[in-house]
Amino acid sequence: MVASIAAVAAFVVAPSMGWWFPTPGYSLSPLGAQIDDLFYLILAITGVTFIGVHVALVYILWKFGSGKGERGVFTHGSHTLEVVWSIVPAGILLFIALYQMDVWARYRVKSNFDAEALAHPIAEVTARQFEWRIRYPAPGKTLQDTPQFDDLYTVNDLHAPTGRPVVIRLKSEDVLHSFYLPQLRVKQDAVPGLAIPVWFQCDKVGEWDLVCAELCGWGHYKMRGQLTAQRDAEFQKYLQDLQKSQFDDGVPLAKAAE
Amino acid sequence: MSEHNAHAPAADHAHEQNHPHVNYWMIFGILCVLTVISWLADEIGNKGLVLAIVVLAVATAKALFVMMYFMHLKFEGPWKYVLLAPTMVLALAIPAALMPDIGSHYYDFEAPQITEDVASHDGDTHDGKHPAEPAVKH
Amino acid sequence: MSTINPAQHLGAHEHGDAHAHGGHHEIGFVKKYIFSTDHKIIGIQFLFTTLLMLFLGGALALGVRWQLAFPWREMPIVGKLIFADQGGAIPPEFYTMLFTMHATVMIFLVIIPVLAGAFGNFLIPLQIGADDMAFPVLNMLSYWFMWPAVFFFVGSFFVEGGAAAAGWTSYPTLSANMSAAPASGLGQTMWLMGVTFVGFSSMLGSVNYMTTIINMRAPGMTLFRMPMTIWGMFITAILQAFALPVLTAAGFMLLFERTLGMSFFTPGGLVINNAPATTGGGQVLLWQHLFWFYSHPAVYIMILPAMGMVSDMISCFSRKPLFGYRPMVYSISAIAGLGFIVWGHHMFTSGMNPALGMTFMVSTIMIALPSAVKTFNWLGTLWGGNIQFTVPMLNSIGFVSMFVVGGLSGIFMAAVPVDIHIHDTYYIVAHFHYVLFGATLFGVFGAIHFWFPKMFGRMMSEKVGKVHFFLSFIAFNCTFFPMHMLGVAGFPRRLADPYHYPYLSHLMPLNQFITYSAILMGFAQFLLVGNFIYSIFKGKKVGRNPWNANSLEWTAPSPPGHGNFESVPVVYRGPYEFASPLVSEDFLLQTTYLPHEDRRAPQPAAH
Amino acid sequence: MSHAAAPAHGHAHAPVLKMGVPIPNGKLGMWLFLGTEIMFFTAFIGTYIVLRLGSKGWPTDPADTHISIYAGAINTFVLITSSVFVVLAHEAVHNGKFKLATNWMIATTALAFVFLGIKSYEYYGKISHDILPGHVAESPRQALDKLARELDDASGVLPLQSELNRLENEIAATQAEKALESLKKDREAIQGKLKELDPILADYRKLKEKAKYGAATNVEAAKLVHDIAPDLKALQEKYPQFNAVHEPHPIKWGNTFASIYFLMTGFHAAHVIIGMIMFAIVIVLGTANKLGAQHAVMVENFGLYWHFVDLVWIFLFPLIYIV
Ligand code: HEA
Ligand code: HEA
Ligand code: CUA
Ligand SMILES: [Cu+2]
Repeated sequence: MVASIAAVAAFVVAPSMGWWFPTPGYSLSPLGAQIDDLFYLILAITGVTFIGVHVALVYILWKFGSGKGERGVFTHGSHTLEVVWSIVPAGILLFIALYQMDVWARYRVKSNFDAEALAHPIAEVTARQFEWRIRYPAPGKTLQDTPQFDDLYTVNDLHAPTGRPVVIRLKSEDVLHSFYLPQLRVKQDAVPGLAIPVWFQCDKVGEWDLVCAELCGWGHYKMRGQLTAQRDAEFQKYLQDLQKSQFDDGVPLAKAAE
Repeated sequence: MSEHNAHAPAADHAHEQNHPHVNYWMIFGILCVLTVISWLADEIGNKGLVLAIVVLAVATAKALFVMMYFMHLKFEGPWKYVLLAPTMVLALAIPAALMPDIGSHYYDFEAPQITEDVASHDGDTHDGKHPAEPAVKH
Repeated sequence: MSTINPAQHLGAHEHGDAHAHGGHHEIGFVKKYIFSTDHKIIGIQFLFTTLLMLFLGGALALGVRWQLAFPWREMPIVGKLIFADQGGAIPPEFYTMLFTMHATVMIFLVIIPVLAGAFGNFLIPLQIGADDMAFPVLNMLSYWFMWPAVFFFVGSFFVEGGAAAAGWTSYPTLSANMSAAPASGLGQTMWLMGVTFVGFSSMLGSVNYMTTIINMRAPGMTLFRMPMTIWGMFITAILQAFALPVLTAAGFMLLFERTLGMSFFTPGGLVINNAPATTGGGQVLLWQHLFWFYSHPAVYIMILPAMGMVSDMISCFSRKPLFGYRPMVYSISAIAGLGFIVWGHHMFTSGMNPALGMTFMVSTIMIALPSAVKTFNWLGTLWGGNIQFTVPMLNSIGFVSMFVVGGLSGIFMAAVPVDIHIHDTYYIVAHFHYVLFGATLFGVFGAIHFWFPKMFGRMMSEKVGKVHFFLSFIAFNCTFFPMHMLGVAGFPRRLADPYHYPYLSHLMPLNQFITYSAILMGFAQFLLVGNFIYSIFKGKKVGRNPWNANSLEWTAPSPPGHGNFESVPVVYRGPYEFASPLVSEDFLLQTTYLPHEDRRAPQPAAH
Repeated sequence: MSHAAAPAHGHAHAPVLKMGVPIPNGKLGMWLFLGTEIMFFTAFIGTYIVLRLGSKGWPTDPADTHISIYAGAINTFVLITSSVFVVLAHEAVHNGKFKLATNWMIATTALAFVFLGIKSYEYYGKISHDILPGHVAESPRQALDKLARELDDASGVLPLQSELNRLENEIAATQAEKALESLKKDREAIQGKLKELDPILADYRKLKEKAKYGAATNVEAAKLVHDIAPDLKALQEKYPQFNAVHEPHPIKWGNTFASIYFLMTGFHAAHVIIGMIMFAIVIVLGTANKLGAQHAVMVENFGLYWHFVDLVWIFLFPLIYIV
């Protein structure tokens, strides 16, 4: 009733209050944009359903709840109506279900990944209580499954080049975590025992949030990282600087974290 | 369910209860033979899938005999289907649904049992496990 | 008690409960009210217990809300007492216990037992015309098995390390490893024991309900003459029977993993909390599959009985037959059936095989179909009725409205790509509070008011009930609707201090608003409890059928005596013959024999 | 099921208008309960199947698993036989031969004991080889570490050593003469004990050292696991206190194997025990001559339960022992 109007109103004002998709309000990645589009599509469908059902509800309550005390209509139902209101939603639902398969396949099915990016992951991200450990291959090399002596390490600080799909290898050392880039609409749990390739593409240079979105213990809330999206050249330079800072005295620090 | 008709006259009794006369010892014999078959299937040296299929088929056959005769399902009304069919479907569905995730792996599975295997498996064969003394007591 | 026994007539008393009848002996207080095997008493015991637990769970929720609105600030009233060393603020590890135990209490000690335990017990024999459950002693046990669970859950707060803190989903390896969190020692073990006990309780209950409903219906009570409540309970019992053992089994596995060193869910080689590498060869996703194999059907366990009760109330207060009785029955069954094959929608981002993800998405979305049928049939029932805005009716309308909101938000999450963004955010929290509180709990509030006269022979105050409804309804929406916005903004759940992330810091005022609403809603519940307790003693006395409803329980005395009915009821029609042209009143009891009615009804028993 | 409302015919007393299925509540309840039991074991068996398939190289060699198909087959036979006995007991109750029924029940219970006996023999085998969840070494390296650990435990030196350390600390800290005296006496006692151990210490340390540091790579460790066995044997022959030390024997996935083995057989055994309690009730009634026709449903239900226990075993036998 009143609540339903308020609900619709809330949706209308929400974006302007910042109660909407995380800043900047649209997705920074093409895939995320598709997710947003889907969201709006479903919002439209469910919005119409919601308003329809509630308008009907309010109208019925107003019309038949008038307290005139007329005897109710003696009917046990209508076969036609049942069929109609089974088929119509079924069609809509089936449409929703099939329409979005494609986005899902692009997001998750490995054979749809960019082959180049999949073959050369930019980094291995290992989650642990309560930090993200990041291992880059040395500049010009390919990331190996097992740590190499010239690998580069950082903590909570993931850098990635913009404008092209990149892949990270996601692992966990202890419990479940979840690799969540809200501005890019990317989320993937880090599962102990599995090495999961995650791809994303960030089109905007900047510093974005890396959130742990799966309860991983008391420090879950502070497991905060950062994604620095930079142009390819800068990214390469970043790796080189990193290498310099980690190996500058000529004595390799085999396993140091920063 | 033709056997159902055979008992229809008995239904008049106050203390009816399906009271079939089964030769339990014959069923027992069949079950024993089946057990021996699955044991033999192993003994002959079958391996892997063939063995699994044979022994599980035998087990299913045994289970059917026990349910039909010992548990008298053969003589019960159609409620048995209503009760058992969903259970069976679910019982098969769980392993089937777990298979793509647990029984096989879409992503790289990095258990130490596998990774260490790669590192240590040069020329070390399994049959050379007990060179000094054969496994005695098991 | 499936034959008509004239001797039953001896048991006819208006308030027969206290009196011995036939050859019965006077039973003592303990036997009668505490270790009772009478389904009505057991039902009422369940009702009291769950109401109590509602307050416990609510208090824990308010703790959660406090932290989210005023992080690290001293808790009012209780802060100094509990967290003296933290300056009265909630420490982060306690926050994780708070929401874990909030959900545990609400789900395992409130919603499931209030539906199946309280109303299932009270209503099943009454509505099918039986004198009691098939196995009264098992029934009593199923109530008393709840108490060890209460003991374990509540007691776990006082053990070293505190209560379980791995979420109500208890995902390993956080829950499997003893050193993964400060509280994953004894507290987590006790949590598992508690869940095992409620599991036993539900399992005993469900076998009992199924047997009773199948085998103890009164003469003439065919399956398609059963009230929707009974259908809801019946399907729920089936869900419990088939899904729960899997959770119990998984619970045992996790328990043994923690205590006996077994390994099912923990892969080897992990370094947890700097402790040496773990041994074993388990797989993490296995638990998630087994857990949700139960817990998704469980969410329907938590709503189908309420749907049934709401259908009864809506039909009764529309003074009109239920629209589409059979489609309603079929759609409940379809929800249950589909409910078994959608569990993977909780695991879309878990690292599940993407092909499974697609399958689960399709099945999940299709579950909206039977829900749609139900929703539209409720509207159809209201249409053309003579609607009476009693408290049960208001709550039932609230149920329908809130269920639609909660269900529609489910569609967003069922869409896998969208779920990638909103999974584990407050969007989910909004969704399930809408269906659990908004739908089920409002349904339960309605049911309490509706069947209260049958339980205690008195009415609850309509005025207070209305105030309670409107206050709760408004506060509820103010509390949980904004959570959708939070979710879209990427506000993760289970976060002790979300403002640690700068991109969330502007959401603090909205959270404070939510918290104020939650407090208001919490206090609104005192109206319910006050009304409830007051009315037990002081409510207006009523006769058998205060609402002019049709189903069998209204033909029994209020409250019904031991054995429920004075004589075995014989049923001639379905429970929704309101406004029937055959009679002049606008209701027609299931037991009224109309000689001219053309139905294949049994003749009235010759006695 | 919706047929039931047919008017009853020809009886003088009240019409029987029984709704539902034509079996007693108790039996219906038992069948429903068995349905839940099927799901319960399905979870275990399903877990076993998928974990096994997902684990590349499950231990199947009897030398690793100490599983004997003979024991399993005999136990299958035992359970099948007991199933026959139960059904005969039910038959006897039905025919009013209560004494006979009691005897069949006693025979069934005896077989249940036999089953548990064989089961415990198998468990004993596993325990004596330390094939227990969490105890199994899964790689040669782990096996050697475990050997070193067990040598330490068996030698009895470590507790003495730590007790000695404790005393030393205390002596250093104590001022009071009297207390010092007795502490010193304690120390002497312990030192004496350690001296007694002296002859074995050298041998044991050598072996332990070898186990701990003898292998640098996995390949060497695998080799050492074989090579060290005779040394251990020799040590054990010389000093019987080392008999508790297990021969190093890495089993890949051994912990999960052991977990699932004990889980499934353990829950099955628990069901056997519950069945035995049920039989005990019947036997007590029978020996007290209280068994009567009114117990027919009860005996039938107990029988159904027992057949279910048998059924579970029928599947566990091939799954655990053969495949
Ligand atoms: C009573 C409890 C209840 C009920 C009934 C439901 C009903 C549904 N739920 Fe919900 N759910 C929960 C309780 C419940 N849920 C809980 C507790 C969780 C979180 C657990 C946790 O993680 O802690 C959860 C989580 C959850 C998730 C996981 C989200 C995540 O973690 O990422 C998903 C995803 O698909 C989901 C979907 C659905 C769907 C599709 C329905 C459907 O059944 C809804 C169907 C109803 C309608 C759709 C409305 C009526 C229909 C119409 C008006 C017709 C027209 C409609 C259209 C044309 C669209 N639920
Ligand atoms: C039936 C289920 C149910 C119900 C009724 C509720 C009711 C409420 N829930 Fe929640 N909730 C869950 C089930 C439920 N919840 C689940 C399953 C989770 C997921 C947990 C997880 O992540 O694992 C959850 C999580 C959850 C969160 C997310 C925590 C997080 O992720 O960090 C929040 C946050 O706001 C919340 C709030 C509330 C509030 C404000 C209420 C209010 O409706 C409560 C209103 C209060 C009362 C009804 C009682 C009144 C009490 C008083 C006034 C105090 C007086 C006290 C005494 C006399 C002792 N709940
Ligand atoms: Cu890591 Cu949450
Ligand atoms: Cu679900």
